[in-house]
Amino acid sequence: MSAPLLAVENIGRRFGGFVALEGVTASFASNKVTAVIGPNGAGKSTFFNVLSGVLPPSTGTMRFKGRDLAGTPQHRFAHLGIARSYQITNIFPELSVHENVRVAAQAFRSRYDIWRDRAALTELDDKAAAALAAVGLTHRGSATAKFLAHGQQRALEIAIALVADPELLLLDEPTAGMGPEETKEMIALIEKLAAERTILLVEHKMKMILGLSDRILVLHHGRLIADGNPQQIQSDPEVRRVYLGQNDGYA
Amino acid sequence: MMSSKQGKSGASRRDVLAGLSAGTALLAMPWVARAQGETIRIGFPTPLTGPFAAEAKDQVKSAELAVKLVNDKGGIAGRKVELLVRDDKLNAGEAATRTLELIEKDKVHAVVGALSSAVQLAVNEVTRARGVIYVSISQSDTINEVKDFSRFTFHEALNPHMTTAAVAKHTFKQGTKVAYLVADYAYGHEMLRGFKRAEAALGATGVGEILHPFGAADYSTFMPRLRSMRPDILCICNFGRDQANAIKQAVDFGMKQQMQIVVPVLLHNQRLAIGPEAFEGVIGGANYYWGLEEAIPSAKAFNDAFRAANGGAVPTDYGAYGFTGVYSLLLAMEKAGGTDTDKVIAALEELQYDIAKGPQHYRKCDHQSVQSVLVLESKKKADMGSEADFFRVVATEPASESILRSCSELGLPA
Amino acid sequence: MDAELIAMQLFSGVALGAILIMVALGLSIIFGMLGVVNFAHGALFMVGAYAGLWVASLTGSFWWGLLVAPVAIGLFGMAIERVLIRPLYRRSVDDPLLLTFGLGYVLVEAVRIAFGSDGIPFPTPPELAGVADLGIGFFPIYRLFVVGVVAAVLILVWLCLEKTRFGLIVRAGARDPLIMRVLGVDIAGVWLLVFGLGVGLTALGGVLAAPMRNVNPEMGSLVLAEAFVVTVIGGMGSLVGAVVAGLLVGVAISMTALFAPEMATIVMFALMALVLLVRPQGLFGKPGRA
Amino acid sequence: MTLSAQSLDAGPRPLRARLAARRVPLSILALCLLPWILPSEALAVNVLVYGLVAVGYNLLFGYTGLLSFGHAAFFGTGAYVTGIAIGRFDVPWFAALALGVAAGGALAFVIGLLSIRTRGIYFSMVTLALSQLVYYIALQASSWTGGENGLRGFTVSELNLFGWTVDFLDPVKKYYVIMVFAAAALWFVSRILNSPFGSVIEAIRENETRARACGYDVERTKLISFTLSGLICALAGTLFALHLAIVPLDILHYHTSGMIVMMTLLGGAGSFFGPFVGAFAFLLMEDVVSLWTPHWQIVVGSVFILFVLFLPKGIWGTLMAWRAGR
Repeated sequence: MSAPLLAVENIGRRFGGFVALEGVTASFASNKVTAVIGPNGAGKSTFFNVLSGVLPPSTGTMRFKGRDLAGTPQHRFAHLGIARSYQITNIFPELSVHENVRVAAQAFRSRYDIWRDRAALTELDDKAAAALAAVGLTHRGSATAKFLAHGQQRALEIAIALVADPELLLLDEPTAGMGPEETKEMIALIEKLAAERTILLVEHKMKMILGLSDRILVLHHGRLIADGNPQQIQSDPEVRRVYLGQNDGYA
Repeated sequence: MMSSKQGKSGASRRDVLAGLSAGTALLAMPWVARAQGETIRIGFPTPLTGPFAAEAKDQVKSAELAVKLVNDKGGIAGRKVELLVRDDKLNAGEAATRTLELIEKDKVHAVVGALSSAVQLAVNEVTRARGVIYVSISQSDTINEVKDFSRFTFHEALNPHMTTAAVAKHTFKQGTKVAYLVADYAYGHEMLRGFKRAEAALGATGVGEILHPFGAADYSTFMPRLRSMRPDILCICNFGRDQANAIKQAVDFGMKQQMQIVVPVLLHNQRLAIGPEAFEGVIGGANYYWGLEEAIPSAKAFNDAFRAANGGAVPTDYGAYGFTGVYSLLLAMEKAGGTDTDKVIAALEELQYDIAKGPQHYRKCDHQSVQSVLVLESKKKADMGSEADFFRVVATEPASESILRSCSELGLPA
Repeated sequence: MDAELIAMQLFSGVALGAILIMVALGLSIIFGMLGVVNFAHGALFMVGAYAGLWVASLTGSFWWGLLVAPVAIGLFGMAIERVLIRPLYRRSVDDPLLLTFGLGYVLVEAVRIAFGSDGIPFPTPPELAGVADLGIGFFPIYRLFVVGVVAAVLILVWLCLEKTRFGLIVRAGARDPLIMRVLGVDIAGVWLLVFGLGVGLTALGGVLAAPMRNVNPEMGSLVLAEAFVVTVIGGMGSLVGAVVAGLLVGVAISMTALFAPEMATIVMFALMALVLLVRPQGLFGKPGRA
Repeated sequence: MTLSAQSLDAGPRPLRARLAARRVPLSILALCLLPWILPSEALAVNVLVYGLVAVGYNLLFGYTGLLSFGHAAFFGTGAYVTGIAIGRFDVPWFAALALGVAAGGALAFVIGLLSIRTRGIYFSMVTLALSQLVYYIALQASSWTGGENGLRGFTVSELNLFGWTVDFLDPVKKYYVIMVFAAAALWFVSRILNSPFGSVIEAIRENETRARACGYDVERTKLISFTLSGLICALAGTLFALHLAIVPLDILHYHTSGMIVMMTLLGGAGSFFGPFVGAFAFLLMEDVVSLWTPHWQIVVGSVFILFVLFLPKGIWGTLMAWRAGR
């Protein structure tokens, strides 16, 4: 096993008196797909928000490619090579699809330049086109983003994350609200992406997770209760207890 | 904006349309020289909107009366006089814009008006730069001073210095203890300065001054301290709404039982707005009160003309400025035989007039109108003879340069 | 400076704060629940004063004005919510703010048309005229009455929020608007009531202030600025914050009036700037709402 | 929130795209005609000045999505500093102008620094409070600002630059001189909107969370936008001071901020031409209505309410949407 891309040690997060995440230790190797599962309120979103810099952890350390992330503001994460998508579609609704991706690409090229003509940065158009092609949205480039179908918006969101060429891609329920057909396409897309980069995803669709993931983390009440490959997780008694006890049909 | 005339009821649609086309014509030919015999146009910026709208409307009525009287007599050298009323919204920037329009577009021959120190100074600045005659009709000491002096500007209104001098003369005595509640802005400071000077001259004793923020709504927090000063007289040096609220709250705190309340200026419309109870017994100065008609024939004539034109209503203090300001200017134009600026200025400097309140003239050095100052006391409700019978005339301080600051003190050559 | 004077000054600060609390509380309730910053709040304060005046002059009794006007203006507030503000809930949070800003203009001018641009006398009710000796100094009986009324209203509002189903919903909703949907509460109805309550409170403030300050169309303008300061210091949406900050601002003004009176207005804004620097969400505000 | 002209370049809306491409020359052409359309030059200069404030404000409100209620502070500071520089220190007019812009920009930077930490409604409140603080400071510092009386005594009757002399009391000449500065500012704003930075602020307006996740320092970008916006407003303030030769204290009051917001929204926030259209419509409406009735505020307020309710894109935005929809 190569040196981990991301290593978190004993991280926790509190909101006032409420402990959302506690003592999670894990490391993630390159080019693997890891799924994070757990019942509602297990701390999955908090975990993702900590990993993507939205929330600084209350305790613990995070290292990305050996670099300590303590005190790193959220916007630096994209520059380090960590990009994410959101559970609820999170795009630039009034911009065109192409612009959505282009402006994301621009973050690595020009952020405060007020003199140049933005159209002059033609390489951004190429990058945007490539990212759109990767998610199969080339034909919708000129459409206004808010008019896309739901599945296409999810794909656009991944394109926005992808154009950063991240080494670590965090996908928060990429298939949320999708029909079976769209889900299938999304799975294919994730498999394609997984060939080149490390992916961490939160999902509820168990069948999809089992088919897709190299490794599964299970969170419950903010704690990591299991960590292993799909077979191990499926047979883990603690996980079974949690899911059957919940009886919410996730398993 | 447009060159139509705005009357008290506002311009009709036709006026506006006529104004529009006139405006267009004007725009098309701005260079056309104006023939002799054209109408004499007097610009009149006044705050038709805002807290002094009532005073402004009175000013317009009085100014229109002055114009009417002159036109009825055949105008000036055969030329009709027209009053161009503009709403300055009690905002100096708005007033400056309206004045620019009046000068640049309507080509007025003179400007009269403004009802606040700030607005008046703004109009003064615009007219001074463009050599247009301006008769100011709002109280200010600043405008008399050399920094804002304009040889084109004449001050028909009283100024705080003379008002406070007159009021103090008839209220302060040797050994009187005086406390001051002062609005913290130029006008308030000017009034305080005037009272302090009179205080020293009359042998009274100042027991304390409290500055309050300009435009404050609540004065309760100043009352305990004012009371603890144990004055004989409480001088409330502010204006308009501030004055009304301060008096009302002083009364609520029972101050009136222990001290005499004195203000520099008693306003007819504020007394109306606050009611007789709060104002009862309050003493203050004024440029005009309709009750003057018993003693002064010109006041009687003015009142009668005003009543005839306005359904029996009597003119008010600030309203009267509209009349005296416009009328004195028109008298000077008559003497000058037209609107030639230098001739009108010379005529104004020489003018002796008695048109509403006894003899007046403009002092040569600062163009301040030397005039009488009334000292009034607000009547008890039971003593009011009629609806508008608000005040008793305590004294009339006759017109005299002795209650003005000297020319050299103002930084002006005598 | 003697202790009696300082005590007296403190007390006038509290009395001054009482009116601020009335206005700020309404502003804060509306914001906390609806997320609407009501820029017409000052104008509604003024409209409340005029309504009180009008009712009092019709009935010949201040008490009817005090009773009827806040209710009537509260109902008027509900009409405003229903007709003007409700269509904006799905839009940007800025839209209700902008709309109420325009509404303030309209209300002020409407009152000018109806009652004239001059002030109108509103004498202190004869039963409450005069001054009382508090031992530390004399204080107008009417102002003592105002403090009493505000205290009573605060207790009523508190009871209503703590002990009734309506209050439960409001408190839950202020914490998390989503909860209401989950609970299946008629949100529209609750919001309507909350807006009416907030407006009614400021109208009550207006009626109470009228005999102290007289009535004029511009009386709401300064009050609005003061109420903003109070709610921001207290934390927008926090009811306890509105009360504490109202008293704090009242006392700060009265103490400044003692030592540097001309700074009495500026101190309010300086206090606010200070609080915002140290604690942007206000003393009792929740950071998440900011 | 309306779309920017820029973001629709790719869309099938030729008129809009054509206008967008030539927006600076088109604006200048319209401005050249302004004094011949409006009833007076003084009003035309006011439209110019307020239009420019609205343009500056629009950069923040329309394009960055921040509702500031404190822009009167920058407008006023520009005016005051220019007036003080000329009246008290005899600074040449163009240097005074530069000082005014710099001072307004510096104040915007400071107020921005303090207010950008807050979000949403709080941002509006904080900017309002801080600008009121500036108002009260100007009221108190009357030896510098003239206090309530306003600042006076800096009338510029003629402009001298490189041997050229312009009679600044001539209303037409004054208009065109001021227009040159306004046009330069418009070009500058167009430049900003066309730049990569323009993309960033639009992205932040559209979705702040996403923009941050994309790697943009949202706070810093907002601060730059806030400062740029303040600079433009300060320039408008300096021109206001030169135009009227007085600075009224009211210029700093939050009512002025409110007026700027109303103009911007009326014309169309987030569109290049909108703010000028808004200033034009607002001032003309105020002017015409106040000739009919002293109760002009009820008309202006009602029109504003109707716009918020039914035409949130403003005059220009609605016009464009209507053209596009046909």
